[in-house]
Amino acid sequence: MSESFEPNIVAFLCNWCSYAGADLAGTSRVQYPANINVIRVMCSGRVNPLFVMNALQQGADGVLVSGCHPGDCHYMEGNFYARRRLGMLKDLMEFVGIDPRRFHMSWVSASEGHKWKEVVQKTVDDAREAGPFQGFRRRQIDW
Amino acid sequence: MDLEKLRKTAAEIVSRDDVKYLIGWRPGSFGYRVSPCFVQDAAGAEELIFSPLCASNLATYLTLVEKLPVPRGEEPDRRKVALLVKGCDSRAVVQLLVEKGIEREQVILVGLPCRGVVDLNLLQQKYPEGLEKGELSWQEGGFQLIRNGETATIPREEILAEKCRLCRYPNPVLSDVTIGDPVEPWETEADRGVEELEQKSVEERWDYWEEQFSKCIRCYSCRNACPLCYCDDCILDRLNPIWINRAVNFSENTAFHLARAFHLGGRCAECGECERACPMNIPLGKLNRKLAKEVREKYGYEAGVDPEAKPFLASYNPNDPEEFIL
Amino acid sequence: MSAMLLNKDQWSAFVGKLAGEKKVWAPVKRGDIMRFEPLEEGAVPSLDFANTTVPPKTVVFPQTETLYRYRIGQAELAVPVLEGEAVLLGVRPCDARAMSIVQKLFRWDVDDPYYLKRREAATLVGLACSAPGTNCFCTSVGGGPASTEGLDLLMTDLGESYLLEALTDKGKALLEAAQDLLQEAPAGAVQEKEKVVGAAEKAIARSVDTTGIPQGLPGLWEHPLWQRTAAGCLGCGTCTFLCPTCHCFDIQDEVEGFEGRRCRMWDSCMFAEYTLHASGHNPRPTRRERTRNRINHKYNYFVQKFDVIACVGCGRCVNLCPVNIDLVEILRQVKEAL
Amino acid sequence: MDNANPYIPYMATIQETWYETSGDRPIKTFKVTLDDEEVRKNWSHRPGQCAMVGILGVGESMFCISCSPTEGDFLRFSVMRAGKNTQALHQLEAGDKLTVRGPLGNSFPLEEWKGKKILTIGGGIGQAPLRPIIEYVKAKRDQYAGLTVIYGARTSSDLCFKGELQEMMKCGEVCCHLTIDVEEEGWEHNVGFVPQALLDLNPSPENTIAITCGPPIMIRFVLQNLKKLGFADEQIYTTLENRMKCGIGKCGRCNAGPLYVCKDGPVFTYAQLKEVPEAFA
Repeated sequence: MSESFEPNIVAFLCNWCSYAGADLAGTSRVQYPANINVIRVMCSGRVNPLFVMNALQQGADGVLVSGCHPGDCHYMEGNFYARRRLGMLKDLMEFVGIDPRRFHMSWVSASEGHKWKEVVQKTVDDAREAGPFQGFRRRQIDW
Repeated sequence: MDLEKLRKTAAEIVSRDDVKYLIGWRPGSFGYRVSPCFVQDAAGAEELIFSPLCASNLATYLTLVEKLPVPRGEEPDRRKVALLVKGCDSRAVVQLLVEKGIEREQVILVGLPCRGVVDLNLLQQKYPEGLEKGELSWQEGGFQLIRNGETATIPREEILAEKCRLCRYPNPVLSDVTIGDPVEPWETEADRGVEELEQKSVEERWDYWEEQFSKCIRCYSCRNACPLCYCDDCILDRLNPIWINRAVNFSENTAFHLARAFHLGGRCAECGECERACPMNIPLGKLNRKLAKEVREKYGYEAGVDPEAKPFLASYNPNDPEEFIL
Repeated sequence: MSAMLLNKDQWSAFVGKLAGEKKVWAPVKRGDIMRFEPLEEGAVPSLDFANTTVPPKTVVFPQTETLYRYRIGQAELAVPVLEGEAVLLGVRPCDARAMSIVQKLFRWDVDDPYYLKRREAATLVGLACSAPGTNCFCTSVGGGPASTEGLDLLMTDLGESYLLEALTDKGKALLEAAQDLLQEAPAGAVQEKEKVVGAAEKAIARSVDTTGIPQGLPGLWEHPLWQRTAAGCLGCGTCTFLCPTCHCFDIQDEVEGFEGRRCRMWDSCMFAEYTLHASGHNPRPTRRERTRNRINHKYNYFVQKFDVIACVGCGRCVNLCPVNIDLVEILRQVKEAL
Repeated sequence: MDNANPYIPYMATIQETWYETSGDRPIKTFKVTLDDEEVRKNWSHRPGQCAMVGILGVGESMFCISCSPTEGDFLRFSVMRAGKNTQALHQLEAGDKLTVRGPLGNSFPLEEWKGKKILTIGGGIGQAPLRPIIEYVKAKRDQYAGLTVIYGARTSSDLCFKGELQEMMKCGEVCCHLTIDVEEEGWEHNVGFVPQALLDLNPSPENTIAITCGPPIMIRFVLQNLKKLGFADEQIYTTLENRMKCGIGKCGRCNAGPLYVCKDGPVFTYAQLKEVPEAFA
């Protein structure tokens, strides 16, 4: 992969923790890569696996889902469901040959601006290593 | 297999006033084919068979029936449906009960301990299918084929369906009546299909599935044949929003197959109907079995075994594994 | 120049010659299934098959076809340029006949430019059947193992060589282009072909007497046979998607960012969504109505409109139905009920 | 319609929109002109014909053209919000672009009907295809022996073209009977179902053509009552709608028995339909 490749990352952040954490990172002037396109959802449990697949189909090179730490969910248990669901999606995607570096999940609380930076850095680095994800793009194929 | 007893039991069941019909198998129109049959009366029960050719899972028909609005002034038909079930079929029924897709009082299950059904493709390769009907039965160590008055013995491992090699529940896990003696579960082999793929690199796996998914014509027979694909409002039929475009190309096909497999994650009864129904011979079972395996190994959950269980994705354990989380 | 012999060791040279001039589509095996694909360079197709799993209709009526592209917010529509001429190698006579049947509909009143352009650009090289499949019943619906309808050139396997008979100008042009590989067919060759075809015709085991079915079907509208047949039906689209004469399609808009296209893709009358009104009303609410419509469309409606049964007896729907819904058996029951 | 490629639509601009009815399934009317001057000049449609109206990026649906060519060189469509396309259509306002493909299908044989009395019987959104007849006959009043309109809906707020119809009643040029299903405060016209209103009116079948359109159940009873009144099969016309995609008889889905609604119809006589069991399904 050429050095200049900048991956396109779609991040689904829960409203109560991770979005606030990313916000904190911003207000504390923590520098993190600008490859992230944030979509705010009310809870990580809201993330339908189809969201992830659609992001990849429409041109994302990597997807990140981030929510509250287990036990801290604003809705008590949403992230527990998300953990099962997306863990399974990760297994499935890996099995059909989608690079596991393209999909990450993290717990970032509202106070973890610095953790947010690390998570983003890792997601972007991984996606950069994995390279542009051409195979699955809608428009690349028979459009 | 005691066909006499099966037919007699079936005749008794359908004669009851509170039973609508019994769903079973009867010989098909040619070759090795077997048709589903809807027995309405005692006489119809004479057609029923149970043989290694009865691969189809009849639990599909429990949820396939269209629910039309009941005309004003009429009572909905609340009569029971009776069903012949093998081990894997009964798991599908249990999973339907877990999800409250059907009610226990709605169904009568006639359990049939099963020694494994055959893969039609393998059988056809060995003994090409003609118009004349072939009868297959279990015998010690394999199957016996009777066709045109000739008898042939086929070793079990040559034509046994893949799902049956891996079967851990040859006896129905739930039934009201059981016909025949329970079968001794056999030593299951390792799931070579899944393991071989797991050992490959990510790129190799992608290439493999690219070839498979490119074949797909999106006839949705895998969805329709699946006893657990019964959503009234399937994402594939929805026009707003369209999650997966109707266009048939590798991208949409992959999205479709991922969604299909995912929607069966933690639910699949491993009856192999998707794979059997696929006219393009896409190995869909591998996707389902991979997920079932992960769910079993990581979460200690197995679908369609315990009618009192909670659905896998609608429950959680605070200690679920989370190594993959950053 | 109408009947020529091609020795089998010249087969690869013959294919190479065709491929040099036009895009050649031929049956390709993918795992257990067979379908028509553009021939890769240097590849030599094998003609050893009963019939392809996917009919060659895919070449002239692709499963997904872009009607035009556009950009959201702009008024220009870009119509894709259709590919040039193509040769379809090894088309079975039933599939070729299906194309000429479907063409009647695509020509009806308003021409369908996409289908007709592709169809006109295609040269169909047929392959007469010498070993029909188990569920073939083409002779019952007006076809035969060497039916020439829709074909430009018919090949017959005579053991050592192929007999090539040009049927149209397009077929003649192909023969002329490959002239140096061919020899004039000796007088006995045609008789030999008749023998092969005659044997094939005898080998067709399934049959159905269609007389009276088109006229009789309306009278069986409420007959219990439809309920009986549909009870076991899964409602999947296998029978229709893989039918060489099924031609129904859906038109949908697909958008990516600001780029969009309106495209058409195969649809199946076996799907509930096919006739569903936006109001929620469905004129064909259950599989019973949908099964009845499938049979009626092929054996009654199409006959009323175009005077030909829209079924060529290829047997695909019978072979591939996962629950053994057997068209021949349905027709037998229809006949019985008349 | 573009003869070389019937799938290519014309671009059109919405001139004016207004709501006919409110409620959870409101009906909105669009007045549309075609963008290309050449096309606009050559466009000619007849009452009863349909057009595929679409939005690029959303999709196309079939609607009847609810204006008569005698009204001017614009098109009108009255659209009930029901599915994906109509939802998107309802969000459009004057100045927005549409695609229009048509005119499609056959039409009411208004030339043949000259000298006859015309009776239209409509229900709900079913009045939309009848409106062009009314307008056409109104414009050529001297060529027809009479015009009677029966129109009903569930409530008074579900009646389309109410203003126009009341106007017509007021000046007395058309014999117009409005009816709603249930009694309502301030409603001064009939109450009851359309088929009953037809019986009450008791029109003579002599030299009359009856045209009906509405929900399938209403059509079924109207047909019964028309027969009771002595109308012959050939005197009764109706216009059908089914899900459509191509509009030119190719895509296969709109068939009612052997008839393609888009190509053989949408206008049929009862004589044609009574042998088709699927027609009013």
